[in-house]
Amino acid sequence: MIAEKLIAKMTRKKVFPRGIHPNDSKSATCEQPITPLAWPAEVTIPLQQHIGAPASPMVTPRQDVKKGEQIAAAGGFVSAPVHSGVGGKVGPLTTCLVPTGKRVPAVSIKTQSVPSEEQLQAELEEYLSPAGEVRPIGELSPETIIESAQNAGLVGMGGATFPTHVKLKIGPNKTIDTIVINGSECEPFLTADDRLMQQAPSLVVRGLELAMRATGASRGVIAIEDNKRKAIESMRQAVAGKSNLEVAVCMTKYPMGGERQLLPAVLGRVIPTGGLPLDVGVVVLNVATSISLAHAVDRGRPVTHRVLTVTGAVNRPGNFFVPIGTPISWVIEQAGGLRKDAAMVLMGGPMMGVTMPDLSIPVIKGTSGITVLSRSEVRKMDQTACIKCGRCVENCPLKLSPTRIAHAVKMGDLELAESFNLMACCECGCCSYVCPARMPLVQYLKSGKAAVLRKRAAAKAASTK
Amino acid sequence: MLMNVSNILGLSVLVGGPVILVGLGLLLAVGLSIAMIKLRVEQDPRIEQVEAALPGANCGGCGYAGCAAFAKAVVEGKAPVTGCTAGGEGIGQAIAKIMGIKFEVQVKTRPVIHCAAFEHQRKGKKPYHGVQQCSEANLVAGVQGCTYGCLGFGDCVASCKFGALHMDRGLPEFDYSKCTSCGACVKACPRGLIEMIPFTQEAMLVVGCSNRDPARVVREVCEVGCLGCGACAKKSDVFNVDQNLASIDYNKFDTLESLRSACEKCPAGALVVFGREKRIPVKDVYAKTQSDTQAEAQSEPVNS
Amino acid sequence: MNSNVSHDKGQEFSDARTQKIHENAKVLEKIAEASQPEWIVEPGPHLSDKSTTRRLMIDVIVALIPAMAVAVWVFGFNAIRLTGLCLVSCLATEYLFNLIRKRPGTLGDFSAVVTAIILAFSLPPTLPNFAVILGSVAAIAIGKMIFGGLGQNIFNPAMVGRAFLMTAFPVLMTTWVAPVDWKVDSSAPAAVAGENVDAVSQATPLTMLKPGSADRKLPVLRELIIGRTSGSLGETSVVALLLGAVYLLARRTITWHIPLGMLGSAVIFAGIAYMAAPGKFVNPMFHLGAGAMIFGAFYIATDLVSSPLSRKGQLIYGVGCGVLTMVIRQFGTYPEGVMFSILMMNGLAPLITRYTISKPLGGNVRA
Amino acid sequence: MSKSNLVSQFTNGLWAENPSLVMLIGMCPTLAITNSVANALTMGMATMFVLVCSNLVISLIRSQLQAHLRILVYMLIVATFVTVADYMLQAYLFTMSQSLGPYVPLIIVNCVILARAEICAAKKGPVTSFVDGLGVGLGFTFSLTLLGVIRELFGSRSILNYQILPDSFEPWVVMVLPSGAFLTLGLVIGLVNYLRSRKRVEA
Amino acid sequence: MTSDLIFVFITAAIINNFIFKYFLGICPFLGVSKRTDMAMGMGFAVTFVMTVAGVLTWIIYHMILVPMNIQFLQYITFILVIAGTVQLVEMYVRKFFPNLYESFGIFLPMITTNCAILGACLFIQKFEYNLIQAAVFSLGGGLGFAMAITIMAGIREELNFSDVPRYFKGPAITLISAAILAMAFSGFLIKR
Repeated sequence: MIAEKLIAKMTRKKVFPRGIHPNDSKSATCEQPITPLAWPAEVTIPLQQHIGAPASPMVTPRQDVKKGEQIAAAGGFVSAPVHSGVGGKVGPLTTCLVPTGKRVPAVSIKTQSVPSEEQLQAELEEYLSPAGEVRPIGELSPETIIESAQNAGLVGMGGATFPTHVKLKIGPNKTIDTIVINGSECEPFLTADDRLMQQAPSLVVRGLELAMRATGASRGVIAIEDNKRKAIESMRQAVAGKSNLEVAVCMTKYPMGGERQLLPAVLGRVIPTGGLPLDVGVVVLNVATSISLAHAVDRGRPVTHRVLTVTGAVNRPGNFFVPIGTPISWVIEQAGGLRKDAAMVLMGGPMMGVTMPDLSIPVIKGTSGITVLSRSEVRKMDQTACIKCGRCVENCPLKLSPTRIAHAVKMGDLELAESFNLMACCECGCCSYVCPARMPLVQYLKSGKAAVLRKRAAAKAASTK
Repeated sequence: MLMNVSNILGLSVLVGGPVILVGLGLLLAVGLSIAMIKLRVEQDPRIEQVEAALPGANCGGCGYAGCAAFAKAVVEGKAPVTGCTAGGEGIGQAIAKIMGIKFEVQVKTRPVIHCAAFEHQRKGKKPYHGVQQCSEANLVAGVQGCTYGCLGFGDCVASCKFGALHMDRGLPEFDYSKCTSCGACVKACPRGLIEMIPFTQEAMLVVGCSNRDPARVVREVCEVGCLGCGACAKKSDVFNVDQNLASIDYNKFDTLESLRSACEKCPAGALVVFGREKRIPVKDVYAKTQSDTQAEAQSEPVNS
Repeated sequence: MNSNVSHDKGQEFSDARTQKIHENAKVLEKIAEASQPEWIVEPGPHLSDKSTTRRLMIDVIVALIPAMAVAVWVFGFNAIRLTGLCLVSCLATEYLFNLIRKRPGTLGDFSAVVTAIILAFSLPPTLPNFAVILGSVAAIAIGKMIFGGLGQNIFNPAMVGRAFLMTAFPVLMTTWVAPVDWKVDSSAPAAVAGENVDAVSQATPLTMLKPGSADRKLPVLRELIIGRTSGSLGETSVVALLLGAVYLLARRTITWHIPLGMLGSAVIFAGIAYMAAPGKFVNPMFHLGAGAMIFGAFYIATDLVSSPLSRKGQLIYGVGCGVLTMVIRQFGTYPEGVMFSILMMNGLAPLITRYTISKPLGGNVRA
Repeated sequence: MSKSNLVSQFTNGLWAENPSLVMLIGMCPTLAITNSVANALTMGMATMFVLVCSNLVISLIRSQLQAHLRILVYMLIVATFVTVADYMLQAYLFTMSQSLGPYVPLIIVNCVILARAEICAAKKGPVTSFVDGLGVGLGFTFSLTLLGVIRELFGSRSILNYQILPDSFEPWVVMVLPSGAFLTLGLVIGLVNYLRSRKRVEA
Repeated sequence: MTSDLIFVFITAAIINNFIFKYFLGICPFLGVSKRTDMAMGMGFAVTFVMTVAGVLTWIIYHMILVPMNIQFLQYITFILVIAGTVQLVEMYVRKFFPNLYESFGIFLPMITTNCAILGACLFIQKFEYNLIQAAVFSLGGGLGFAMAITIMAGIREELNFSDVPRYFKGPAITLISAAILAMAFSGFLIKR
């Protein structure tokens, strides 16, 4: 650990203490340019792809919708509208499973007038290139930017899916001095952000500047892990000559992309437990979110597509430009289909990704990739008793003691677990990764957190009664 | 420590011993008595009495940290005299007597589960690698198709301190003879399927489903799930259908027999009866009573 | 791509606890055959590194091979007799315990093997068979299984076994022999048979330090390093033990915190005493090489289960072991104190863990 | 007070509420002087004597007890009888009294006696209290002797100084040491728990 | 003189630890060792009472009983002094320091019957210590007790996570842990 600090100092790279070094496995897709995905026969667009209230549908069955048309209105301030990425006929209102394990209402659309390959390619090129004529940053008011983001249904596209306009709307007592674009992409296997930074650097910068304008921040930082050399290079060129912007090179380490690790590493600011980046004057945006913000403001383009990586046990791994609502099975089909030894399909990367019980689940705004693990890669469950080796403690990037908390949760002693700071856990999975006893530590911690929240809700309900 | 024998005969022993002893005893007795008066800390004597009346299981069913804490809360008026669910009516009466409150007889509430699908009736189960507990599996998408129904790992069984629960084909079965209505199982279920309902009858009708999805989706994931068709509600106002799910208003609930026509309309089989030896689908109950009456009708002439 | 996924191909599933995995493995087979795949669902993370409990235990066993070789060279057949007896009785005890408690067998994790070898290495070479068996039973039964088995014991099982023997048979446990002289009587059956018929009794280097010791002819440091001195079976050779220790450190099975804390504090303690009164106390390097100091620091105190969780706690724990050992060696009536100090610190480990648990990054959750 | 009640009061102390094995009170003598059977027996008898006498006296004066002074009064009565017992031991069994050392006066603070005074003697009549004292005292003596037998047998090959095990049996010195006392008691309590749970299942 | 006092202290605290050597105070050792904070409270309460009682009884023994030649009353007077002191201290603390009472005073009534206190007083007279030695001895003994019970509480908190056989849960496993700790303590035999 000390050696790592020294190396970081010498190479001027940013690093946070603890954490793990899984094999990044990015070589399969990091050289694959983004390609557009053909429309599927039917898309299912969930109406709750974000944290907050579900959106309410604005379309009726059998209605025709155009590409980019709004199909659901936000259900509140902490919510986001939903738009269609394809044109077609609305099917019956239905529900569909989303990665959290819940069923949410959804709109299914049968695609019509499917575009040709050239049209798709043209659309992608438009997506990757800056708008021709843009209003200078100074002419845009923060309110306009936030409103555009809100109307476009912009949410955090790194996976957290928190509505972006809420994030950018700063309360009266808070000040933001820095915007950090999180391009670290620490999850193994995923390369979508890497490709976006290589292929659309100017859009990333434009999004960053817009976010700075919206929040009044004076400094912009683009944080990239050092295993993405080309992305670092292209971003450096994009910020050249802009004194208030910089590219911060981070050491490759999991979970560099977590806000609680990224900010100490890049800015040396520690987010207080239970707090947000806001509390230390920072807003963190994902690369894809930044690009979408630029599109939302400059073109008025809603979030209807996203770039994601399809990798692992598929025949043609790559990075794809996918309309939201496309079923995973279609995406995998377009990536050459599954290899024979595929055993597990993940939405997201292998560390924090979620297993998919069936492949009809649609791609949502927060889907950064689809990873298919082969039979030999599936983690074995040869669990033994905890031998108190302390590796989870040593590697926890939040300095928790996962084994203690997990034991307390196992015993059903939530108060004890809370006294060990159960609620501070960010579920990054470092503890489970290193555990020689193969304890499903993260799962215990997650269920403990869920139980505590349940208990609190019950207590609140009882007190109001 | 050894005594010299000659000392025993000494004068100081005969006189000094008793004097010292009596003096010391008196001093302490007086001191303590004064202290008793001067340093008295008032405590309601009823707290001790209430605590003595409680079962002392410290089960926490009342929501307080053990019996002593509950006793204090009762005396302070923060907890109801009937708050001890594990002790039952007898204790409630005893506490009420101590507190000088008139005791109102309450209907016994018992836990029931709003899921009636045995393991083989649930569809879309996937091979699940992970901790074999409901609370853990609930956080993983797609352990089974139904996102509302019982997961069947038995967290509720593990939470019961009285051995009143066991798993039967993936569903918990309640043994009301052992159940103390402490409500631990209600808290244990991560999906909130278990509810305490008032048992005005020996056997109660329960909607054995919690799925609020449209009928099409319910059919996809379950063989017996409530479709929200509203057939029952059309027949009887005891039933309500809201968000694709039927519910029963127990204030209006009368007898099983009175709901017969409504229950027989149910196309799904999600209505079940609790309170008999085990959970029985309501249709079987009616079929049985019918055959019983038929059998009786047939046997009667022979007997007479 | 496969390199970062834990998967021991040659691994046999022996115990019942992994039966579930067996089934899952079968399901996986079916998946490959079936056209409609049954996707596995599980909580994240879906990758893990290569270390397993069994691997950690096997690492310790491998690290002890050089010491075993030296033990055979120095003490002859006794080395094999003690190790074999300990192995058989430890494994049998653990097996029986699991049988009685109706728990799945746990021999597959190799922890009982490690306990057996460490116990054997800490016994005097001529200890009679019945005592060896009794010590092994005490180690596994009282030291480990009665606390619930692997990972749940408070004290190091091997040290519990040895402490039991030490208090039960103080005379037998302090009867030492000189190394076997292979040149003279390698052909003689007595030496091969091993029982203390012909064995020459000789005080250990540490016993010689105690007042009233008959022959105060302290061995030179070179002898201590190679290990041809009298003493417990596996503790004599510094070089063999260090060889294994380097392996353990390189494999990251142990970390440097406990050994450094223990050896460092012992050297400083002995050094201060030596500088204060060089006539009364001996050179600190002698204390480092003599007795079970190295063995204890790298193999016993570093026992993962009975040491504190946090690294800071481990450092404190190591320092405690070192200081207590030197207190016993220099002021106590016993010549050696490694076992007592480690047991004592095992008892303190839960408290150390409790008070050295790190605050989360960003401070405690505000109530 | 019926006869069967008295019998149950008596047997209660012997097994179901055995002070040192079940109630886990009066542990100091249970651990300290059970290294030989003779010590254990003497200690058990002495404790029984004090227990019976104090139970009787406290029961007789129970109506006069003041709540805040009662502990003091118990102490006074118990200490008196302990002094008597101590001097009796010194007079008749001098070596034994030497080997028991300060553990005889420590009977004063043996929780068994105070517990019985509080639970039984202060609430019930003299006959019941007497029988209770006898039962609990015998139960205490029994458990002490049981431990004494185990510890002396393994620790010095003998019972009541009469050698049982052959010379080839190496005595386990640990059994007569403090750690042996803790260990034996721990294992015996585990065994008693097991026996009691089996009995409960059968019942 | 100082080294002599240090020796008295270390003997009382570690070598002849009240719990692991003399078995004094086993009842609270088993009863109040479930949680570390409770154990510490009990330990310090015992230390406090033991020091006060040790000094008081020394004074009574040497100033009253010996001159009047009525040593046979020592048990009665000692226990009366201890019981009275404890009860007074308890009432006082309860009245004037309710917070302190919550964390430490609740153990005071149990201390009356803690044999460690009476044992310490008896040992002081048996070893024929002078007043200062008596004070140091009782302080050392009390701290030794506090240390033992706190260590045991740490172990028992850890054992909460363990799958101890049903019949050995609670006191049995505590006693077995104490046995192993007693073995460890036996290593600290220090000749003067």
